[in-house]
Amino acid sequence: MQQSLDQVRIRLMGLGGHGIVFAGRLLGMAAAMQGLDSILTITYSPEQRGGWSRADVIIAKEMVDYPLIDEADVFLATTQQAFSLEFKSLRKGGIFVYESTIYKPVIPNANDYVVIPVPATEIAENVTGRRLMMNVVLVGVITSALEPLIKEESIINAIRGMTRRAGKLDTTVQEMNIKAFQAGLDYGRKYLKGMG
Amino acid sequence: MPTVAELYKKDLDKLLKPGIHFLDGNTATAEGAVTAGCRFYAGYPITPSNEIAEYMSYRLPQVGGKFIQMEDEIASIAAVLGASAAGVKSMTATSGPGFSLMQENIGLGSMLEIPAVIVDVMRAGPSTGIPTLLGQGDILQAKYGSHGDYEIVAYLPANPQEAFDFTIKAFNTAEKYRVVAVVLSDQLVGHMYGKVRVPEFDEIEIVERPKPTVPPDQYLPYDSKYLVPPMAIAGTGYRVNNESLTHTDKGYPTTDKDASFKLVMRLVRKIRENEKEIAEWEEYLLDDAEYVIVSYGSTSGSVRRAIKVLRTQGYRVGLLRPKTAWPFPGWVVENLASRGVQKFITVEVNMGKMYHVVREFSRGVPVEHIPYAPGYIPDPDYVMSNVKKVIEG
Amino acid sequence: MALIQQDEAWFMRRLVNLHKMKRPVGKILVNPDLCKDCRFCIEFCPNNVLEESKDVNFKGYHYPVVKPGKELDCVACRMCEKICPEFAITIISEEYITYDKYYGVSRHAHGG
Amino acid sequence: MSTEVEVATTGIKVELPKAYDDIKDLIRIDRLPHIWCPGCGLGILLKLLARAIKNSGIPIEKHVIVTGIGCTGRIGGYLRLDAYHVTHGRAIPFAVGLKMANPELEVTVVGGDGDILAIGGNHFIHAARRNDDINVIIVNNFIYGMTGGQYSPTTPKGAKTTTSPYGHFENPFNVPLLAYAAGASYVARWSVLHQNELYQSLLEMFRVKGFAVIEVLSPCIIYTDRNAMGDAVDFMKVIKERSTIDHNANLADIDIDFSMKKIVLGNFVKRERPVSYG
Repeated sequence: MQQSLDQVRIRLMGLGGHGIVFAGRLLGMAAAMQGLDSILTITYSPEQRGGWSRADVIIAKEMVDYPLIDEADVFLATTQQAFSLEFKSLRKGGIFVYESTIYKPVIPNANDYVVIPVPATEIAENVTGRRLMMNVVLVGVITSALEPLIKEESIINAIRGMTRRAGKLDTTVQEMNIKAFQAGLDYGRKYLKGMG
Repeated sequence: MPTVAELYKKDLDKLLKPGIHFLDGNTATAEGAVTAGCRFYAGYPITPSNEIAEYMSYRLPQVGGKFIQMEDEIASIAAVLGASAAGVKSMTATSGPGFSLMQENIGLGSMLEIPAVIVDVMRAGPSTGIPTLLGQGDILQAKYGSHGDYEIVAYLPANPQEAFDFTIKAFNTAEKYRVVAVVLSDQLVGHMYGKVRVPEFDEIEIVERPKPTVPPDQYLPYDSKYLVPPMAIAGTGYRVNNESLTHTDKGYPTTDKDASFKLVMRLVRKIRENEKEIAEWEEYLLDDAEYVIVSYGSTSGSVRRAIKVLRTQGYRVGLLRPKTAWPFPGWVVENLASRGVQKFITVEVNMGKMYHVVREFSRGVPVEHIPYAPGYIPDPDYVMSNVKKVIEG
Repeated sequence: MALIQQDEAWFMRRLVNLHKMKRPVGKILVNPDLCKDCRFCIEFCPNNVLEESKDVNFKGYHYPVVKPGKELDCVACRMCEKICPEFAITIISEEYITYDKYYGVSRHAHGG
Repeated sequence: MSTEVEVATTGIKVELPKAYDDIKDLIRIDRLPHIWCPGCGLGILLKLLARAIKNSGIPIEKHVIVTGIGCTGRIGGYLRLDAYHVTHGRAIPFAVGLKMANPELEVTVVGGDGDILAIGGNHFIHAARRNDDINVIIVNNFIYGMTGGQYSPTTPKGAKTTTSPYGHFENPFNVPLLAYAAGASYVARWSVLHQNELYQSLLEMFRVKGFAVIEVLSPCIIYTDRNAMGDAVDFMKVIKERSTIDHNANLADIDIDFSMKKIVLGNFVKRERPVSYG
């Protein structure tokens, strides 16, 4: 099915609590703010706590029609479970991003994919002092891979505009998020440059 | 028609700002309601509509509205009708099982002609079904669920943007015609995040219910001289009997033949005579289509993708997407039928609901249904292969 | 309503001049068309003033009428008016009568 | 104005007797005589309620009556107020909506034992729990009258009804105890015979902030007929002879059983409890 022609499909997956949905919202919102269309669908395992969560983002120049992902162009897995469950959905030639301080995946036919290992937790802790910001670091890495479809400012604007049930993120948290994002972006840019 | 900018001057800074947002369908619905002037919400938790209640409980107090979680769905819709009778735009949100429980009072809303909005985030059924997954099985229930003759309006959003827009429309239609308006969202629309553009406040038009202009002694609550009689608000001195029994113009119960018939006729006519004004639909590649797929809500996205691919393979297919289930744009189907369309194909997540409605208007042109009800929307491959089967016989 | 205040009653008891003492005479107005013959007024009248009519109203119910000879017996306590569920009874108490006159007239009426 | 009304009801023109001059404005005279049976207590309650509303000190246009289905549900239609006759059992939630949307309104629900305690039982206890600031008058006639005499949640054990031809085998609700336990601010029980007390109680109900419940015992010939209790007059006499007024009664002991040996009336509960909304 020809879904890949005019849109980018990103599948983010990890442990509930890894901030997967937040990452998906950042990417989707950034795209929307750039005049693209984007859809984010979220799936959880049945457990209320401790299960996996998955966020599928589709970004399209025109309108996104079929809102679900049958095959991903970009796949992020922050846990071994996520990797085992959904790596099969990554298309050949797709980009695979994983959290390298959490696990080391054994990738079948690794040469068919662009693989980016990211020590995101470490980067987050170094830059912001908070391991939790690991998800935003990974958003940075994914952004670097998608540039110029998604622009750096859009993500920063998305972080600033992000609201939660109880209102906006407070400014210090916003700034920490932005720092983490930029660190991820730098890491990704460097890594991709290194790959040539 | 007044706009949001004129009507809610002091609350403008508390409304969702014009511009681009990235919201889930349920939040978009709730924000649409707040923008439309909804200031009362009563509901009972039910998956997958919970986000609407949760969001309203957070949002309504900010704009001077009130939220209550009632003891069940029946109480919720009753409270919504009560609040609307007191002059406050009100809504509730629920899903299939709760919608079933609300049916009796949808009849009450129709009979007392109290404007109200019900958001039904459809889930898989029957009975408790699959709470976390979608279905599109409530289409006919929305219109025929309550006993007796009445008409409602039902919108079918397909994405968060439409969830926002159609909720505003639902409020406007409900107020304009004094009917219960339903937003038939579904689990996927409710839970997916998408781009929502909020128009400038002076671009959003708001309709308010007709108000009586005559003094109380000349006022008839159900004046059959009007199609939509002006509505007296409780506590404004009109002191009228709002009667759920079949009633006269004055609001007194009656078993009189003429008075009963006149009332029921009016309840139905006010929508039927305005159906062209209310009904909305989208046509996609229909101009030269030989095969028309009728689909709506989140399913229509999958169908649209399938049509794109089928077109590249030389099939002349197009999409008719009703944006209002009720009133159904039957004349569009009729026109297509008389234009020489070969077949209508309905694709929905049920075993054939809108199928029956399309058949009603298809003028002998065959209508085929592609059944699908596993809790998910059919993927484009499924639609394509089945549409091919239908076309090739 | 009472001519004598409640708290004065015991005190007054010996002083009252029964010959001059007045009490109200109620006039019982019944709207027959509203009556449904529940008999509350007849049964709860402390002075047993009312009875069922021989006639019926337009619905076919017997309505209350004053018993012959009891025209002056109503003391305007309004029990019938209060207990009537149908809004059918009004008591008008504009006239007063002395006990002497009541008994006199009463005897006289029987005699005549 | 429309003339259909008279055709639909009686065909005669009725004038309200002089005694009702004070509440003339509150009664829909064009609908009299009302539909209730001979001997029904609802007419008495209607008068008292109209008087209480008139003398409540709250502007008449702020009073709203909400009723459900059943004989009692018709009471709103005879009061010239903003009245809502809604679906069976849903008067309380409808009233909660009205009150929340406009707290200036004085919202009174009038319903029968079936309407409020059976089909609407859940709404009743939850409104009492939240202590919603509405008034509820439960007219208890021990039976479903309008549908022809089926047993209700207050039908005493042993009573014969059309659906308990061998005698009712369930226990009835003790309404004041239920209302108290669920959290009502004000609970009273009177009969339509106790007019002064009931009238004062109605006035008190309008003053109370919070969920106020008055159970009004009322004769129903559908009930008395089936149980060889004579007619409504006999029922009223039983109430007259056997009722005692005890404001401090232990609510657990005030069940009304089939023999009606003991009928305890009174203003049982008046307490301050936080109201659900401002």
